[in-house]
Amino acid sequence: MANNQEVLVDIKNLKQHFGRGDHKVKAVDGLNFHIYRGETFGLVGESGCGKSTTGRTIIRLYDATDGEVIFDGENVHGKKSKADLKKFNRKMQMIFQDPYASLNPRMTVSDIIAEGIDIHGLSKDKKERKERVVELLETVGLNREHANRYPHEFSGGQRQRIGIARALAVDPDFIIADEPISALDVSIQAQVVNLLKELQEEKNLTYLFIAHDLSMVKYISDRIGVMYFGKLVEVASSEDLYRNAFHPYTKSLMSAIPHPDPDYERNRKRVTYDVEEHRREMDGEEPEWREVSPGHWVSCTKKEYEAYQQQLQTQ
Amino acid sequence: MLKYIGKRLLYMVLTLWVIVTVTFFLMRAAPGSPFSGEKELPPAIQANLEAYYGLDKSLFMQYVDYLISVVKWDFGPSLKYKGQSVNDLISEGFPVSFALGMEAIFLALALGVLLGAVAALRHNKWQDYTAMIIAVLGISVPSFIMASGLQYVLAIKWSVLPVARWESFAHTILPALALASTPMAFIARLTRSSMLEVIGNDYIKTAKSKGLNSTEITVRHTIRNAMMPVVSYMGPLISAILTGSFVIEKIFGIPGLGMHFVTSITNRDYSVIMGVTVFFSVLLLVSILLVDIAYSLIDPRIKLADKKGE
Amino acid sequence: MKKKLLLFSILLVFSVILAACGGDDDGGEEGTSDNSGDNGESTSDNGGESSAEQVFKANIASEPFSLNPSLANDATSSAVLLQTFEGLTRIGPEGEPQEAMASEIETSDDLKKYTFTIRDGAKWSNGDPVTAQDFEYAWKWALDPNNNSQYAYQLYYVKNAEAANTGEGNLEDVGVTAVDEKTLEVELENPTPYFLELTAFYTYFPVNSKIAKENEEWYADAGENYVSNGPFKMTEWSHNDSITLEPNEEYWDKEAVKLDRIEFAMINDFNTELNSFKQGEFDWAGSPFGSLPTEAIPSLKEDGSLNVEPIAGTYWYKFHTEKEPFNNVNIRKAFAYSIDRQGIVENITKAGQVPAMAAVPPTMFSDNEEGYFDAVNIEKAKEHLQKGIEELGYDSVEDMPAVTLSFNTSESHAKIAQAIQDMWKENLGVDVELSNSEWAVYIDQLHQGDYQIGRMGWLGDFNDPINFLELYKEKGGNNDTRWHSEEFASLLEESQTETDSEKRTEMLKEAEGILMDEMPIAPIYFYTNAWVQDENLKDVVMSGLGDVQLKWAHFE
Amino acid sequence: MQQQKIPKELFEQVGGNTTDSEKISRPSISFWKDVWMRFKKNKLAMTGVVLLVILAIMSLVGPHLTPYNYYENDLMSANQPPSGEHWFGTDELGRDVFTRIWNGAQISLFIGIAAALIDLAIGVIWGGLSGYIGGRTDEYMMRFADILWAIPYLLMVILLMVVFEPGLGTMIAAMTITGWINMARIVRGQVLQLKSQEYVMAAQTLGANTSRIMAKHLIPNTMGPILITMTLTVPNAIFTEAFLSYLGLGVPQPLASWGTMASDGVAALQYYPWRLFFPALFISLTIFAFNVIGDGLRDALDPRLRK
Amino acid sequence: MENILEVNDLKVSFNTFAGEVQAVRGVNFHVKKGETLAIVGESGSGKSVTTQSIMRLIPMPPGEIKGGEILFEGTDLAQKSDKQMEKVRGKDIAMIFQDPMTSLNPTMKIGRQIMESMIKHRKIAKTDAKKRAIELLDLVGIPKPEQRVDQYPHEFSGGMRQRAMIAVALASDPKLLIADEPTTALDVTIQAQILELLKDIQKKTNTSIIFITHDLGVVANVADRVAVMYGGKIVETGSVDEVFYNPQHPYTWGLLASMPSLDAEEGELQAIPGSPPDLTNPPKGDAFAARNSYAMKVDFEMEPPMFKVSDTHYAATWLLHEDAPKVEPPAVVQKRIEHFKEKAGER
Repeated sequence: MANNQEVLVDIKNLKQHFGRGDHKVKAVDGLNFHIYRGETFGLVGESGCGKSTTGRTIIRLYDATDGEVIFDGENVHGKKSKADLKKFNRKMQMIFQDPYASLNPRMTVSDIIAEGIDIHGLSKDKKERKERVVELLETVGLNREHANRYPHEFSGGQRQRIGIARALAVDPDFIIADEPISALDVSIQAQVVNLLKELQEEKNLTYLFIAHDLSMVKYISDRIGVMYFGKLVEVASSEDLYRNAFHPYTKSLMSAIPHPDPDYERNRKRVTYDVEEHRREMDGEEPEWREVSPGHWVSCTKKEYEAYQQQLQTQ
Repeated sequence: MLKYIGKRLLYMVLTLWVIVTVTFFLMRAAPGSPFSGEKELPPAIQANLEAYYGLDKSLFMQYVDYLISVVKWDFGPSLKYKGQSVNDLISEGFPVSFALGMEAIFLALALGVLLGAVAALRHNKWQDYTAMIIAVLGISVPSFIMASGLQYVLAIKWSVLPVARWESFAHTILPALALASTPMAFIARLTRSSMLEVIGNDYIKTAKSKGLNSTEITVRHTIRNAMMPVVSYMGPLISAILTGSFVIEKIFGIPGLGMHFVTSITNRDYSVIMGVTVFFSVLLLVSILLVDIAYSLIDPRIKLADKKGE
Repeated sequence: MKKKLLLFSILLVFSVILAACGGDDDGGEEGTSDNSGDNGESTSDNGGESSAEQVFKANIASEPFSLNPSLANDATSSAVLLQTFEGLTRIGPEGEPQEAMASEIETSDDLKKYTFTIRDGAKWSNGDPVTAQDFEYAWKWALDPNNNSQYAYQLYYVKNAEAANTGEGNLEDVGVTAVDEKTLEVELENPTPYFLELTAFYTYFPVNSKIAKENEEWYADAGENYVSNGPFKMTEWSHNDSITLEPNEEYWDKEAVKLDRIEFAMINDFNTELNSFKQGEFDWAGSPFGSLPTEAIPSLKEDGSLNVEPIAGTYWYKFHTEKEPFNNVNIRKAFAYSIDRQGIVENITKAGQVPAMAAVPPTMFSDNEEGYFDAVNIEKAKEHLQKGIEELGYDSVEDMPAVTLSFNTSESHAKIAQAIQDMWKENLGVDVELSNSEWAVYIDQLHQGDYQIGRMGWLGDFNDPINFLELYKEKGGNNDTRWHSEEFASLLEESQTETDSEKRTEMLKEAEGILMDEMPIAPIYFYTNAWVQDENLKDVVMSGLGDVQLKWAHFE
Repeated sequence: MQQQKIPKELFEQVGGNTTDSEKISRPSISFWKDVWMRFKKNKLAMTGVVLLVILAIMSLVGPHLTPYNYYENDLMSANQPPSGEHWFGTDELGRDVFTRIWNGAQISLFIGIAAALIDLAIGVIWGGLSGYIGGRTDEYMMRFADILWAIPYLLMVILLMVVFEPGLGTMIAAMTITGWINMARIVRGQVLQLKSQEYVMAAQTLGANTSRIMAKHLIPNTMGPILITMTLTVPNAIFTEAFLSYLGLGVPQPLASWGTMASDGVAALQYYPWRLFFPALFISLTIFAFNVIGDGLRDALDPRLRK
Repeated sequence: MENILEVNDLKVSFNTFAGEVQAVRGVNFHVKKGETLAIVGESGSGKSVTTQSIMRLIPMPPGEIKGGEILFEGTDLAQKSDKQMEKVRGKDIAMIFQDPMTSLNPTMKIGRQIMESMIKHRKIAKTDAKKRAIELLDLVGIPKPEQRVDQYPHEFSGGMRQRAMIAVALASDPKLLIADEPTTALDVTIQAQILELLKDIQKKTNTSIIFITHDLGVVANVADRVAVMYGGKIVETGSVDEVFYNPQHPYTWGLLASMPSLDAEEGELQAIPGSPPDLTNPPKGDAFAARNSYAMKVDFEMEPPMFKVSDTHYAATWLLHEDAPKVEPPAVVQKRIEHFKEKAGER
């Protein structure tokens, strides 16, 4: 169903290794996935699995060790001129996790939001700049009175919205949202998620939504990739993933999510995932990236693949 | 660990080389010669003297000779003190400077930590203010004033301690105190701020929630963690105490190495300048290394090998 | 971790103990220092209590550069060597040279040849006899250019000495010969009327040739190898800290020696020195061993404890006579005459210094207390200034080139310089800049002529006016003023060969007159020794040069 | 439960008022205003500020309050104790200590501030670049500083003073030769910490270049530690100046600096104590003032104390 | 069952530059022996301040207990001196903090950190204490406890540290365990393990637990009873079923409606608009009023009292007033209420 959609971001064999020699950390180790224009791709996994590094590498905050990021037909990581890079900076933007660390405490909200405008020279004069800032503030549910205040005067949710306004200032096509809600209170999370959804519809944005909270990811994403230690283990549409998670790690992740439902919780059975055991079961065979059902990819051995197929048929 | 120390030693050698080079050329750039006096020497004698001490060679050759002597750890004869080798001067002066320095470091640490701890534990109370005013005073009074003042009050006015010389333990108290006053004040302030920081940490809350009283918390949890900045100050401290000892040695007539450090320069006693500099530098570098090792012992999180560039 | 905590608590405990110990010690010290404290106030206690305690303690400020008389070149070394060694002659209590190692001295008629007979019973501290060879060895050793003696020029009066020292002649030709063990013949370049003063100077001291030949560095430390022939021998030398002398049992005149021990400390801080003296740690504070802090002098004067003795030394300013405006004699005079010397010695130096209106100290020319001009004469100075300005073709004082007064970094020089700077401004209306540099740099600048007015002083090496005048004999060399006068030079030249001492004095006076008329230097004051000492210390002999001999010293 | 009578019309549904809840009632306080408010409450630090202001004013006004100047001698009235005529007494040349103290204040404060500013310039650039560029460059730059740090300071200063003409310029050069290292280290440490902050990343993703990131993001956020370091550099320089004066390497005569006055005065301690007392007092007061201001700033800037 | 802890009308304030922050504005709750009370609320709602006041861990100044009593086994902790509190802390009441990375002393071996309170309160010998520490590490599921006991915190992973922290808290068998967001900093899988561990331990030791969290999922998992806090007050309290299936306060509705559920059909999340109130100037009336789409005029005028819903269930909203109009809760909540009714029917 997704095949006829246009691929906006294509990630090919992306690798990001830090350090040298003995201290080498393979934060991201050979990722392959693509994001269609207009969709939300969720990336989940526990902390340290490399999901944030993935996001930062895609937007070139880090230079990739290996692999390609093809954005709108162009390789982001090829050598580029400053002008090209600037153009690219406008198309791809990022929303950060920590609403306290992501806003420069010494700048006013209007300067923060207008930073992109200033860098790219998007306004003719002060007046236009100001109008644009107010417009953006209103887009994210704040108002002009907030423009001259400093970040510390805002609550977490408000700050996160300011961060969104900053990203929107340059009219990007693609936004990487790096755990944008995990530092927020539950009541505020929904606000931000709703805002992101609204904006997506309004501006035809594409999202890479990185999170560890599977329930929210499932809610917002069209497709989800599950990461484990620098590698993707499963990619599927959210519905599919929820219904037919194949990889044992995905299963354990799903089973661990607590639900605001006491009856459910009383009966919840947690599945645990033991890498060692899983490896033993693989019998030395290296898992490969296989499409178990259309659009549903799992990193598995041949044996597992067959078992998954069987599982599908019995349903 | 061994590999790390090896690497550090390599850097030390490099550093030392830079120091030797800089000092050598700076020293030779300074006008004046070790043999100048009111009466100019006959040129023949001057030439002879220069030849004797190798000063007639090209500057570069002298530099090479010097590097060789550093490697051999033989700094040659003093140009001014006839018949004495630089190695002799160092081996005679250093034990005194070392004893004085150790006593001062000990005083600075003991009193500084005590003051700082009291100030932190009684934050914003009168004890805090008193301790900090003492500390700021320690920093505010230059050592030569402090030394003269202490000597005047304790030795001359009250006659409770000897005026000068390096003879008995009683003789060491005043100079050590004068030498320790500034570092003591630094340590007190360092301890205070680092204790305050540690006190704000969650694990202190944990300790409190265990029902430990404030003494137990301080002794078991706060001090050790608060000591890290103090430990890392030890490197500069040693340097401060070594270089600061000149004034103290002069005022109290102590036959230490600090005197040579300054007088050799005014004497243009090239071999002594170089020898003492190299010696002090090695001492300093080794103590910095030791401090780093001590640091890793106190803080189990720090593994020496992991420390890069910082 | 337990250990480290333990360590820390030990540290804390120690600090407490230390504090306690400190207290204890204070207590103990109080007891002892009570005694010595009293002694400091009224030293009679010390002497009275133990009249047998003949220990002299003083501060010599710094480590002597060398205690080998052939290598020594500084006052500190001299202060020690004068006690441990003895030359052919010694300056006696009356200030005249008297026989010492030599028991007989014969002089040739032309005053160019001396024959010394070494005293019977002259021995080294290790019992070896002192021989004529020891003198010959020592002098020739010092003159040997390979031995790098910086004071070898003191021996240049001996025939061929200069040639040998500068490598132009041969050591064998030097006019000093040990005829036999007891007889030393010395030939001189010129009749040198003050030669017997010189033989009391340390460069002329003998060295035990047996030991020196065997052990090159015999003089580096106290011990078996360090032998001397004077009233005292060195028993301990703790470098940079102290030197201990004890009576030399082998000394020929040991009966005259009363002190049981001399202890020299090396404290390079004169306030500390005086304070230690007040606490009874020293029996002497001030010149020539150490120095008195200027600030302390008025109070010492007041309580009557200050001793002042004029010595052979002059503090002067040199003019660079080839640099404008000091190439003009009137300008030089204007600057020299406008200095209020009385004001300086009374208010700044304070230690009884004598205003100097001449180059040679009154210890040598007694009428030099008056000098050649007034201590200050602003009228005359202004006249000369005006004249000088006209001669140089300036319109006014402002038109004169900028003048800088250089001096080597030292508190006392700085004070005098500032005072004189102010006087020149006040009296002449000339703005003078001050420039101080560290001694080694300063002396270099002076020698290279890189100055306009420079501070310098001269302390006589031996008791003869020539010592002060010959500094300006030749252009260049040691004469940084670049001033030259044929007349002056030839007068000095002639005086060298003049055997009649009165005539010679005339000549030298005449020469000094020329110097003061041309004024390449502006004398400021004559030095004095100022010191305080234990009241019971007697018979310390201070020569006109300011040297101190402790041979006869004792406590009553 | 006791229910009060409540008028029925109050139970009319009106819904929430979101704009109200977004309203920030507190007045907007910029960062520095906030710091200042906190700083103002610190009595000790404010004492320091007042002291400094008085010292600064007096350094300008003080010399004109007396009929004397700093260089003119009056040998007849040398070493006089404080009196109505000479408020702080006179020195060995009969110069008025009061006048010299305030002339000295100009010089000492100038040396201190100049040294601090030079340290600031070099330190911020060096440390900022080192931290921001990172990697090998960082390592080399810091290694250089380490080596400079390890050279015995006194030796370098003395040699410098000997090689170059003594004077204010040399003095300041001697202060800064290693003085900037501390600043560089602090700035570098801060920059290292800040450059991984998300707002810096945000600027990077927006395409900001290095200079913009340095100027807009890194340096402003390092201002706190920079200021604190500066308040400690000034007294350090004054202190060092005094020390160098003691070694005879102070400013040339007859200029007065507190350092030269104090080192002259040390010798007079037992006889004319005012000659040491006043310069020592003002050195100490100044260092004290800067230190308490530094401490106060540190507290005022402490993010943990702000909310 | 008897109440082990009773908090009555607790008021806590902080004095800041901007003025007095009334962090806790009259809170009432109790904890029974062996039960778990979950206090849920967003940051700034006063939940942490409340529990830290029980332990008297809030820094004073700037903190200040303005009023109320904290009755622990009948005695008022608010009146105790610091010395007396030391005997309560760790022994009777223990605490687990949110961030296991910072709440353990980095330079002290884990074993010693566990032993400390035992030695202090139980006065047992060191060797015994160490044995017990190993047992505790075993109990909280740390493998190879004999080795681990001599390691430093940095050698533990995040989850392991939180387990160690629990062992520290359990060391002297406290009667009440306060867990202040103990799983917030952890990954979901680890969170699940820790929650299981806590429940397990409670079963074994019959300890009472106050569990603070903002995650309703976690509450549903661990709590016997729930207290919902908003703006420094408890707005609804009841058994876990009552609060989750029969919520009365619009804030509770909002919380439940703003959470997506895995099985629910897609649809707009019902976000609570606006931002939490500024407690320097607490709004007049109901603090939630401004964000409450069901707000009535009275909400802006008067503070609602606690209305009783059942013996165990109370809520502070004017909607429960007899004069209030009947309103329709959000759809998600309606579904829950239906479920509640079914359950009641079954019973």
